[in-house]
This record gives sequence, structure tokens and C-alpha cells, in this order.
Amino acid sequence: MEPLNALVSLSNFMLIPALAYGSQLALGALGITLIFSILRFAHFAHGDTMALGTAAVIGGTFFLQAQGVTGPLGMPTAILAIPFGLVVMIGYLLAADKLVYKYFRKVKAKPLTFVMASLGVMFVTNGITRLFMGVGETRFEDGNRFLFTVREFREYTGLAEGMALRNAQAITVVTALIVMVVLFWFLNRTRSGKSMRAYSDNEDLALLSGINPERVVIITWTITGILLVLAGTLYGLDKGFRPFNYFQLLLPMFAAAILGGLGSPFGAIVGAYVVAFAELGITYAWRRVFTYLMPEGLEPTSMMQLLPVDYKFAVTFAILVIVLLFRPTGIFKGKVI
Amino acid sequence: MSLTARDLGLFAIMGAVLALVAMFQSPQLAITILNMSLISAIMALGVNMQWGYAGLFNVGIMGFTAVGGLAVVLIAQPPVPEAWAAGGLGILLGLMLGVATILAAVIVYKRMAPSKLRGIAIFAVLAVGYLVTSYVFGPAKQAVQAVNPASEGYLGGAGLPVVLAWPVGAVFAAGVAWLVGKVSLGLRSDYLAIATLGISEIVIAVLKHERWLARGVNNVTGIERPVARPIELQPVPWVQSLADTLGWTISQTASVVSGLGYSALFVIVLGILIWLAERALNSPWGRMMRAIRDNEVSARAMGKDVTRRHLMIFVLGSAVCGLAGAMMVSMDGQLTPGSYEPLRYTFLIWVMVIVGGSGNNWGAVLGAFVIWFLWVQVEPAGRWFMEIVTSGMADGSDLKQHLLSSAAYMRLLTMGVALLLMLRFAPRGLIPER
Amino acid sequence: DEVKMGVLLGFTGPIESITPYMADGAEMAWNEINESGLFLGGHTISSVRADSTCVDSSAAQAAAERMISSDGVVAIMGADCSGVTMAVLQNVAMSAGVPMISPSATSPAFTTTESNGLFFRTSPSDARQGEILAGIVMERGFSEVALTYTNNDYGSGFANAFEESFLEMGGTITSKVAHEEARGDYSAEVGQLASAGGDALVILGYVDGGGSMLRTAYELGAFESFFIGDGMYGDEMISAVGEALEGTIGTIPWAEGEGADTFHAMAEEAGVQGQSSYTRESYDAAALLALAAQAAGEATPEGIAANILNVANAPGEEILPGDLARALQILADGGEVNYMGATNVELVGPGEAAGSYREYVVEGGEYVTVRFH
Amino acid sequence: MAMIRVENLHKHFGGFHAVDGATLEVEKGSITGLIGPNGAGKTTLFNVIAGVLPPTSGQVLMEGEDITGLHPHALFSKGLLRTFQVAHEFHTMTVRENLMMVPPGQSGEDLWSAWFHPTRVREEEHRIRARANEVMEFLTIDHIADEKAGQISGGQKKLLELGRTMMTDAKIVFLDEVGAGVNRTLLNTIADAILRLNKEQGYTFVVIEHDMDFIGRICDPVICMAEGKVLAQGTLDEIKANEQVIEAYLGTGLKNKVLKEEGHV
Amino acid sequence: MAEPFLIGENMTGGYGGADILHDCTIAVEKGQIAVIVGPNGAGKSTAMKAVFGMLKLRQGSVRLQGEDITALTPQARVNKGMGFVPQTSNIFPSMTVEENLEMGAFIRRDEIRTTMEQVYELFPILRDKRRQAAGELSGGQRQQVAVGRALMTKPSVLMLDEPTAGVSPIVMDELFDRIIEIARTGISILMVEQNARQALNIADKGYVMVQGENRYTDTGQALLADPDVRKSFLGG
Ligand SMILES: Nc1ncnc2c1ncn2[C@@H]1O[C@H](COP(=O)(O)OP(=O)(O)OP(=O)(O)O)[C@@H](O)[C@H]1O
Ligand SMILES: Nc1ncnc2c1ncn2[C@@H]1O[C@H](COP(=O)(O)OP(=O)(O)OP(=O)(O)O)[C@@H](O)[C@H]1O
Ligand SMILES: [Mg+2]
Ligand SMILES: [Mg+2]
Repeated sequence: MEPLNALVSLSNFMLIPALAYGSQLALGALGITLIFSILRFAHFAHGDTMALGTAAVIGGTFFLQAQGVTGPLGMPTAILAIPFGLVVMIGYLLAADKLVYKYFRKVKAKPLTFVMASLGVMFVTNGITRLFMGVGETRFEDGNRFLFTVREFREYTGLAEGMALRNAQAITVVTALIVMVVLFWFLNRTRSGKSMRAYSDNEDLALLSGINPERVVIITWTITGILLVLAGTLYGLDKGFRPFNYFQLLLPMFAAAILGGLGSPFGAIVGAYVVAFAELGITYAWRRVFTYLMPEGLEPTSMMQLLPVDYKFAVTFAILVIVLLFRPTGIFKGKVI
Repeated sequence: MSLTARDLGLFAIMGAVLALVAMFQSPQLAITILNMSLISAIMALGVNMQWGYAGLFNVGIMGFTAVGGLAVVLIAQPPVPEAWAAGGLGILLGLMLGVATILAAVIVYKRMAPSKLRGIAIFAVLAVGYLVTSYVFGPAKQAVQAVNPASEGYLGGAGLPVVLAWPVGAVFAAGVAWLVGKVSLGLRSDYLAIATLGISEIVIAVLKHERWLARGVNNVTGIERPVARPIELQPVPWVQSLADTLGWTISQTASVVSGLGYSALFVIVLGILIWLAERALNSPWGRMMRAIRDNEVSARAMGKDVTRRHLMIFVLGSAVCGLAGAMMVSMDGQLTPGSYEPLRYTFLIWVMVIVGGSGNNWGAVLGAFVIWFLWVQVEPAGRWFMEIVTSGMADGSDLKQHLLSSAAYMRLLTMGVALLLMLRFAPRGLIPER
Repeated sequence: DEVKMGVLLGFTGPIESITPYMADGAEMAWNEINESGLFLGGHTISSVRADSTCVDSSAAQAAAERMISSDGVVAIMGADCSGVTMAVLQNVAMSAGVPMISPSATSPAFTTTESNGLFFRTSPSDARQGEILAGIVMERGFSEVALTYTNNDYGSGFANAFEESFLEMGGTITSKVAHEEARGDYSAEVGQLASAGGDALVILGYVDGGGSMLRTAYELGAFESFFIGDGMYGDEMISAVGEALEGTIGTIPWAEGEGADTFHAMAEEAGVQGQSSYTRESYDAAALLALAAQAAGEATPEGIAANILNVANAPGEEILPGDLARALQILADGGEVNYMGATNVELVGPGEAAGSYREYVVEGGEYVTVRFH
Repeated sequence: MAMIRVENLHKHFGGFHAVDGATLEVEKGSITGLIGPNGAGKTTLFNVIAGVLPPTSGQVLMEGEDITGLHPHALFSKGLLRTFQVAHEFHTMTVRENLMMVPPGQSGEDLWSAWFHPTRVREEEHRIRARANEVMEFLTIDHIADEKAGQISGGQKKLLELGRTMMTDAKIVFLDEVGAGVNRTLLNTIADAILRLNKEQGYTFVVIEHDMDFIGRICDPVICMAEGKVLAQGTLDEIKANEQVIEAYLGTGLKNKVLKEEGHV
Repeated sequence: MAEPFLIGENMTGGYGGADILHDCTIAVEKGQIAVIVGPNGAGKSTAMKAVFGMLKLRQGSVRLQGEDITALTPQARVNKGMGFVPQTSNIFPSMTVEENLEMGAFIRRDEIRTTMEQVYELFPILRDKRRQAAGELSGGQRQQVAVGRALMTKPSVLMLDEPTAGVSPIVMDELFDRIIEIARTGISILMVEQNARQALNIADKGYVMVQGENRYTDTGQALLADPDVRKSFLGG
């Protein structure tokens, strides 16, 4: 029984949260990597547009709830409101592209000009979201919050340790998985996907092959919009919606995209899980786990922690720097501006 | 130096705008904005050296600024004898042990041939070093932090004149930059960016959590200032007679005089830096740096030691940022580690450089002025805008209420719009590189 | 005529989610005064809001400078976070001679900083609350607790005070972990606390971070009992944390008697979120500024600064929220008031406040008073 | 002693052996031609010699000294220069600046002198500028001296590549397809320049080129590589007659075409 | 004379600064080969780009089969059956060789296998390397990929900017042979060449461009025979 208890404890405090957090990051990081490789700039407005998209989903959710509609099978109503969020988000991204980025593409501005423009968009989006949603925390989750709670788990299994699995976490992991598979299929197998990669490689030549650059741009923003809305909604369901938190997500998402190798979708996913597991794993206190595993009398007295959790955020970056030192363009060999 | 009439015109407009602020709002406000603009200009200059000259994408400005700020505490604050007595030696010893551990690991790495054994040896050295270090360091740190934690709880500084902290801040930042550069300059653009961003986060984390060093999140306040505070100037006779002549109140006059004192110091520093920077940029050195920025492979093949030059410019640029950080802390009279945020201390500076015109020193300076001005002044603009928007609505309507109470968020929105407009109409910056 | 007073709070930045309610609270006091028509013989107070950003002291100083020298405010309700508050005080307010009352800056540094009698605060020092909370925890039979605090001067000062008292009372702290505000994920922090064990978790933070900590800890089954400090009181806390909050015990500066209740009734009527953190302190700070001006008979910075202590402390008629008209009248008639307000204000000289605390427990999604300390 | 000696050099990319045990020697003062089919490993060989790529195994000696794995800038200071097959200009700098940045040991590249010894720097600049002007005139690119190098034509970039090697005293210069995309009349001039640099300044050249006329005009000996190995070595005539070389590289079409062309003259 | 298949007539324009092209005319008849030669920087590539719509013309027009296409975007011209191999950056470096070829056939809806086989037959090395990223190829191999990509379009007019730069003699010969073959099938070829003698040899029409102007225009053979042209532009 003891090893089982150790495993349950580890899953509860580290594996499950890291998996869910990693999946959310992965969806965000995929968007960053996509924009980077195809439109060739670091999209700093990512966190704030994610907040805006989520806000739209929340609006939709509240509307549906007011109509008396709730999610099927005890799932959150927000799932049903996602299409609405998609429409808003994609519309917003395309509008931003038309009003802002298009011009810079036309004059072939340097990548950093795009980055700064995306900072501008970030500020604007930031204001708009707060205008609509305010700044406080909004919870929009309904239905069953848990697939099973710690208490239920303990009762059912009779173990000393418990484990909780939230609905949102399960949905997150499943959705992330599906989205990733679909995205890979799209990029590597479909004409549109290939034309996007071609455009990302050599814009002028793509033109000469009859690829319509505007179409590529539209598809890119559309996919980004989908990823953003999904990531934002899942994150919000899991942890609550607060615009500032979404802004804060920007750094870990970038870290994931870069760690995996900018421009490599697969890298972004791996990077996201590395970041998530590093953040939780390095500072994880193994004492409880070892207490179960070690024979009686030999239980650890210290926390058995590699680093204090105070340095959680710093640790992520330290890992990042170390990985980059050994693999200078990320785990999966990314591009360089 | 190499300023065209158009550039001068832009600076003149900026000056006029500040003058308008002085006239219609208040001179104190104009000087407050001016002083921070000058400091920002110095930071922007440092970033411009790295990016504009050499193409190094440093997103760790925040860290270097903070290190410069730390120098002010370590130089200007009085030492805390009780804390030194409680654990000063232990801390010093602990630090030395830490450094020795790393050196030992490096030596092992260099001396041993690559093999599994080497990995194990390094790991063993690090593990033993870590244990010994924390054995010495931990208790000492606890002891120091326990000394009067409400107001002290740290070792204090050297009690030296605060202006000394400026060059020291530059040296501190340079030292950190040297270390960072040694390990991460092999990376390119975005990867370097995230590495520097990460390192700057680590610097801030250390500053926040190592309370024995500079009180961590408890802040160090009341640091000695290089210029007399207005409150000290108010009783001074010549200030009073100046107030009479100008027809201002004494407190206003004192504020203005004190502010101008800072302005003078900052202008001198900025002037020297610009002179050096312009001269360097227009020399063969500048040409070489641009060549390196354009094409590293080719520059190497043309005999330029790219790695060394990168390291040097990285250290120089960071030192300038550190200097600015020290100046800022000594102007504020306090170090607040919690306030170092990438948006404010890194990205805003980048916006300054890009809007001003990267690669151009004057551009960076102008960008700093423009962006800082906007950063501070869009706030009332946002409120004003909201008032206009809602002026037609019925009083007390929910929408009006909502919009008015959201006026604060218009700050970032307005800032964003301004930034986008500027980029749109001058994508290469207000004063582009020539 | 109009008298301008400033509201300097971090409308953007890490504590942006509570500042709007704080500003509303302050303005509620001024509205009450304006409606009475008794302020300085018919003057009205208009509020000038500015953004302190909570973290960017340069921007905060510029905002304060603009308030004072351009908008011409005679006093400032603010600032919020200790860092920017200190910067504004030292570099702007003191040179202009403008008084400030902060509703939320709790750093001990203000107690010792020489402010020429210009700085006051309505939030009492953390030291006392730490002691009271430690007593409550002990008394309820939890002698082994884990402790987490928000990583700023408020949290770290509060945690130190709590720890000191708790250890003195013979308790054990299994682990002490700082958490940052406004991060999405707190599993790592909770993981460490859970690993260390303990009968209860003490959380000294704000609704944003501390609330998320509490919920995470509850949902992961790490702890069943929670104790929280004043920064986490508020309606958002209940809506955000939900069921996990049930049974949680907390302390908050509170006036015994009707003061607080009246305040909440008034707030509800005005459509203001009175239950949010520091809203009451903001109301009190704003009211104090106005009453001080009334006592001085003139709305000048000097006059206000000189009278804040007089109106805040005994002797005099005790004044509760909603009672401001009466206070104005008394002062106009040359009488004395002792402003109690919503938080039982008592200023111990410049820079320090004392007050009573309410111990509450969350039951059925409501804050239920246990008793006062 | 040979100027350059390459001993059993290997360079592998993953499982692919781009250079697969090449051994060759370049005589001091020679102009050695290096030919071979596309993908034979010529450019890779250059990159390894010039320190851009680390070899998988093998050795490179310059005048008997082991220079394997030295950094490019160190090799430059030993007098080893190279041009790039795909032009590597400094694109935001003018053509003139592209040339002027080349000379090594400029005191103005030292910050201290740049700040505090302006006169010395100015005099030096004057000399370098004069040299750059000569080179540009020679290569017929003087009219674009102040154009940004990123905006000149493909052939002009090639000329610029060559021009850079003329800005300093080199011992040995590796030219990677200077001819590709260069007008043939101008290429003749370039050939003359190479011959002159070789005679007058004693430069040693190694020249990769697919234009047999050009090779024939200046190179002796000629080395032919294929599949990462040296296939043949000798005078151009010997090489042209080598069956293996014809099969792998020259093709029979060449003979036909040369005949056909001669018919037109 | 009847209208040529493709003509860029009296083109004047440049990259935004001074004009590069001055009243320059380039044309190719159906099924014929036209070759542009001239010194470096003469504006040959610029003229090609102008014909393909990658450059704004201040004056002049481009017509395809009599239809004025001056205002069309490049990708619209691709859809009208024009194919182009630029002089530089003419491959998708991070895509595999095969994907590069596929992208060439982007606008085609029919079966592309056979065309791809033809390309592989023309450039056997590409078959071996078809799973490799094109950016990892040698200079000459890339050039082959670039030409192969354009061939995949099955254009009605093919424009090649120095297709033989950097390819080995054996490949060059085959390339020229193949170009003749392609022309025989009715496709017009417009190309810039520095291997000018070989190119003019197979050209129906030759243009010598100097400083953005047409200096000589004649049949390929006639230009080859002209001693002035030979001496000044073809290297004797
Ligand atoms: N980075 C790389 N990764 C994988 N394969 C590579 C890489 N670089 C070169 N190659 C392969 O090595 C072989 C040799 O390339 P190299 O560029 O040396 O040829 P080359 O002889 O210069 O040919 P060319 O005459 O066409 O320029 C080629 O087949 C190429 O595909
Ligand atoms: N992108 C550009 N921007 C500005 N000017 C350019 C640009 N590209 C080329 N030029 C200029 O236009 C002129 C003609 O260039 P073009 O590339 O057409 O020459 P070319 O005849 O193709 O020469 P080559 O044989 O060397 O390829 C050159 O003088 C060059 O400097
Ligand atoms: Mg090659
Ligand atoms: Mg060309």
C-alpha cells in the first residue's frame, strides 16, 4: 500500500497539476510558435488577447446561463460558448492584423518593429478586456467541478492519501491532445498547412508559387485564435479568470516556445511540459513521498526539496538557461530571426 | 554631432511640450517628468548600444537596473554593526565557499577529459560544495535577518557618499553582465533574449528573497540623496529670495531647485555617455560592430573576434543600464525590489529604443523622452477621453458609471494607441539610423 | 466652491482588482459630505483619481506631482503599496507639504519615518494583528500549522509577527512559504506546505493570491482548516473561493458596534462593494481628511495635516459612518469629534494606527462574527 | 612545405559523409582549382578548413602548423581568407564600408583610440579608404560605392566578396565560386587580377569553379572531388581527359558544345 | 509583327529610389527561348521582376497573350500560367526537397506525380535527397531544386534568372537540353544567363541589357556572331 500512497500523493500535488498546466501552456505556446514561424515575430499580445477571447467566452456563458442552457453531461456551460468566443477572437485578431501588422508587412519592417507593434496591441487589448470585464476575478465554471475529489477518492480507495481530478483538468488534457494531433495533421498533410510552412520559409517565393499570402495570414490568425480561446477558456475554468493572470502567462508561454525551439510546433508542446514539470518538480518537496517509501525509522526529516519554492519562478528560467546552453536553439532546433 | 535640422526640430517639439506642461500644469511636474526621462534615456542608450550597434537582444535590462540599484544600498547605507556581529563573517565565508565550489567545478570540467567520470566528479563537487555552503551560510543568514527585522535585518552598506554608488552600480552591472555574457552570448537573438530575461528574473528573485542583502521585499528606504531634498532647501535664504523674485511659493521653488539639481547631474552623465557613444559609433569600431550585427559568420571570416566584441558591448551596455538604475534609486531614495517588473523596466525601455530609432543614439534619447512622457501623461488623457465619450449620456446611467470607473484602464489603451500610431508613421523610428 | 482631494491608488498593476472599490469607498465618504452641504460653509469636495500602479514608483511620483501641483489637491487618500507610498511621501508630498492618509500601507518603516506630521494610515500595524491571530489559532487547538504569506512587506511583516507570537505561545510552524500575487498556479507552493504537514494553514495575503492558495490547498486535500488575515476579507473572496472557504477563521480591523454594519448598508445602497479589502479603511481615510479640513476651518494642506490627529482620536463625540454630517456640524460649532468610522480608527501619532479586530468565521457563505479583540 | 595540407579529413552530417577522407595538398604560390559535381563536398571542405565547421576527424595543416579547429578570426590573422558561395555581405552597410571594415588591426576598432586618438584614426581611415577606392575601381563597382550592400545585384555581391579579400595581405585565399553569376567579360578581368595577385603579391589561391574556361585560364593544378573524396588531381588537360571525371562531372556534352561553339567563331 | 506571347514593353521603374530600368522592352514568342545577357547590375533581374509584377513600373506595360497584366499581383500571374525562378533565395530552405517541388505545383489540381518523376529524371541527385531539407543542400543542388520547383508549375511561360549559376557542367548541359525540349512543347522561356555563349546558342532571341536599357536585340546566333557583343559581354 505504501508505494501506492506515495504515487497518489505525487500525482495529486505534482503530476496532475503539472500535466494540466503544461497542456494549457502548450496551447498558448503553439500559437506563439506559429505566429513566430509564419509571420516572423514574437507576439507579445498573446497573453492579453487570450484574456480577451476568454472574456468573450465568459460573456457567451453568462448569456447561455441566462437562457437556462447548461453544459451537457455536467460539463461547464463555457464549452458551449466557445464558438462565440472563437468568432470574437478571430474577428479581433484579423482586425488587429488589418489595422496594424499588415502595413508593416507591406513595408517589410524589421521583426522588432512587429514585436513593438504587438506590444502596442497588447496595451490596447489589455484596456479593452478590462473595460468589459473589470479587473477582478470572474468565475464562470459550472457543472461538476470534480470528476472525483480528494475526499471521494480516499473513501473509495481507502488509501491514506487522496487525489483530486477536476473536470477542467481532464477536459484540458484531452482537448490539448486532440488539438495537437489535428494541428500536426493540418500543418504536415494539408495543402493549406504546407502553404503556411512555405510562406514561413520564404515569403517571396511563396508568392511565386501562387500561394496567396493574405490567405496564409488569415489562416494563421484563425488557428491562433482557436488555440488562444481554447487555452484561455481551459485555463480560466481551471483557475479562474483574471486579466492580469493572463498577462502573467506570457512569460512561461514564451519560455515554453523558445525552450522547445521557436517555430517548431512539436518543440512548443515539449517545452510547455518541461516548463510546467520543472516549475512544480524542482521545488517539489519529496518528503511526503519518501516517508511512504522508506522503511520505518528512516523517514526523512528535511523537506527533501531541491530548491525552496520561493525560487519557483526563477528555477524555471534557470532550467531554461541551462537547456539553452547545451542546445542553443532549443530542444527541437528552432529558427532565429 | 550628427543631428539634422529635422532631429533638432523633434527635440525642440519635445522641449516645447515639456515647457507647456510647466506652464499649464506645473513646473514641478515638468521637472519630475524630465528627470525620469533623462534616466530612461540613459537606459535606452545602454540598450541601443547592445541592440542598435551589435544586434544583441537583451531582455534582461530589469536585472541590470536592479543590480545598479542594489549598489546604492551597499554603498550609501550605514552598516548595521549588530547584524555584522550576528552573522557577517558567516555570510562572507558562505559566499566565498559558494564561489569556491563553482570554481572547483569549472576546474574539474576543464582538467578532466569528457567522460562519465567527469560528470560524476562535477556533481560530487557541486553537491559537497552546496552542503558545506548552506551549512555555513544558512544559520548566518538567519541570524542577520533576525536583527531588528522591522527596520533592519540586513548587513547594511558601507556608509560612503551616494554619488560613489553610480560608478559602482555600473561596475556591479558590468560584473553580472560579464558572467551572463560568458555563459549565454553563444546564443542567438531570441534565445539570448529569453536567457537574459530568465537571468533578470533570477536576479530579482534573489533580491526579493535574500533579505540579509538589501532587506528583500521589506524595502530599504531613506537612502541618502546626492541633491538636497526640497524640504531641506525650504529654509535656505537664497531659495526663499528666489521664491520672492519668481513669485512662487517656497515649497514650489524648493522642489524646482532640487529637481533641477538632479537634472543637472543627469544631463552631465547623459552628455558624457552620448559623446562617448556617438564618437564610438562613428569610428571604425562602430563600423565593425555594425558588420558583426549584419552578418556574424562573415565578420568572423573577416578576422573579427565576434565573441569578444559581443561580450564587451554586452558588458558596456549593461553597465550603462546599471548606472541608470543606481541613479534612479538614489533619486527615489529607496530600493523596492518588488517593483522591478519586466513590463516597466525592460519592455518599456525597448519601446523607447524602437520608437526613437534603434541604432541611433539621439533616437534612443528622444524615444525615452517621448515614451516616458506618454507613460506618465496618458493617464489624464484617458480620463479626459472617457469624459468626452460619456458626456452625452444620461447622468447616473449604468453604462456611464461603468465607463467612467473604467477610465483608469484607458491609460494602457491610450498608450497602446499612441505607440501604434508612432510605429505606423515612423516604422524605423523617430530618428532612424543612417 | 470646490475643494480637490486626491485618490492615489494602483488602478493598474498587481492589486488592480481591489483598488476600484477602495476608490469608491473614499468617494462615498466625500459624497456623503457633499450631500450634507455643511462642509466649510457649503464647499464641496471633488475627487481627483490617479494611478499609483502599485509598483512603479517613478510613475506614482509623477502622478502625485500632477495631482498636487497641477490639479491642486489639498490632501491625498493613498497611496496603496508601501513602496510607492514611501516614494510619493518622501519625494513629493513632503516637499509640497501635502498630507497623505494611506488605507493600506502597512510597512513598519512608516512608523519610524520622519514625515513632518504629514503621513497617517488607517490600517493598523501588522504586529498586533499577528499576535491576535496567533492567539486565535492556538485557542482553537491548532498548535502545528503551516504558514504562507504574500511576498511583499505587508506579508512578510505580518508573517514575522505571527510567527514570533505563535512560537512564543508554544506552537510549531511546519513550513513557511512566500507566494507571489496574481500567478495562476499555486500547486508548487501548496505541495511544499502539504509535504510539511500541519493541522491548519495560515494564509496572510490578498484575495488574489491568498484566495487561490486557499482554494488550491483545499481542493488538493492538503489542509482542511484555514486561518486568514485582513487582506483576504471580502465578498470576492467568497465568490472566488466558494465552498473551500467554509469554516475558515479570520481577523479584520473592525469597529465594535454599528459602525461597520452601517457602512455596509450605506455601501450597498450606493452600489459600492463595501466588503472588499481596504474599502472601509479608504472610507475612513477620506472622511478623516474632510473632517480635518472642517476642524481647521480651511481646506489647506497645513490645516488638514494639523487636525487629523485631533479628529481621529478622543476626546470628542464618537463618529460612525453615515454620521459625517453630524460631525461636520459639531466641528463647525467648535466642538470636538472622535472619528471611529468603519474600522474603529485610532491614530497613534503620525504613521501608526491602532484599532480593534473582529474575529469571524465563514458559515454558509457568510462572514459570521465570533467576537472582537 | 605545402601551404595547406589536408589529411584524411572527414565531415559527417548525421549519417551523411559530406567530406569522406579527403587528402590533398596546396602548393605555396599555386592557384589550385577545385572542381567536382554538385554536392561533392567542396564547400564543406572549405568550411572545415576555414574553421566554420568542426571536422569529424582529420587534420588541416598550414605551412606545417596544425590549424584544425581554429576560430575563423584566428585563421584570418594567419592570412587565410575565404569568400562565400552564397554572398555574405554586410547588408545595411555601404559597399565601401563593406570593404573598409576588412583590414585587420585598425586602431580605430579599439574603443580607447576611437575616443581619445581621433587624429591617428582619421589618418588610418584615409589610407584604408584610398585602398577601398582602388579595389572598387578595379572591380567596376565604384559607381555603387555608397549603395547599401543589401541592395546591389547578385553579381555585384560576388564582386564585393572578392573585393574584400583584396583589402588585406593574405597568404592564401579560398574562392568559392566567384564566377557564378558574374559576367564573363568581367570574369576575365577577375582572372587577370587573381593572376596578378598571385604573381606580384605571392598569394596562394584555391578556386572552386564550375566554369572550365575560367579554370583553364588560371588554375594549375586542378583537383577534382566527388562524393567527399579526391577523385583526380593534375593539370586541367589531364583532368579533362580523365574518364571518371568526365563521367561524374564534365559530361560528354561539353566536348560537343565546345566543338559546336568553335564552329561559330 | 504579331503580338508576342509575353511582352514587357517600354518598362521604366526601380525599387523606390532612382529608376533602374529605362524604357526597356523584353518579349518572348510562344514556344521560343529568349535570353537576356549583360554586365552585373545592368538590371536584368530587375527586368524579370518587373515582368513578374514584383516591382512597380512607372511607365510601360506587361502583356500576356495580348492581355494587359500590368496591374496583376505576382500570384495572379502564376495563376495565368507564368513561372519564375528568382536569382537568389529561390528555395524553401526548411522544407524537404519533395515538399519544395510540391509547393511548385501548388496551384495545380491534377496529378503531379508524373511531373515530379520528370524532374527527378532531369536531376537524379534530387531523388536521393528528396527527404532532406533543401537548406542543407549544396549550392548547385539548391539551384536544381529551384528550377525543378518552377517546372512543377507546368507553366506556359517560364522565367529563369540565371538557372545555371553554380551547377556543374554536366548538369548545365542537361539543363540546356531540357530547356530546349520544354520550349519545343510550346512553352515560352525567358531567361537571364551569364553562361551567355551556351545560352545564346540555344536562344531564338537575345537581349543585351546595359544600365537598364536594351543595347542590342537580335537572334541568339547573330548576337554570338557580333564581335562587339562577344568582346564586351560574353568574355571574348
Ligand atoms: N548542414 C548540412 N546538413 C546535411 N547535409 C549537408 C549539410 N551541408 C551540406 N550537406 C550535404 O553535403 C554535401 C556536400 O555539400 P557541399 O556544399 O560541400 O557541396 P559542393 O561540393 O560545394 O557543391 P556545389 O558545387 O553544388 O556547391 C551535399 O550533398 C549536401 O547535401
Ligand atoms: N532590392 C533592391 N533595392 C534597391 N536597389 C536594387 C535592389 N536590387 C538591385 N538593385 C540595384 O538595381 C541595379 C540592377 O540590379 P539587378 O539585380 O537587376 O542587376 P542584374 O542585371 O541582375 O545583375 P547581376 O548579373 O549581377 O545579377 C543594381 O545597380 C542594384 O544596385
Ligand atoms: Mg559549393
Ligand atoms: Mg541578376
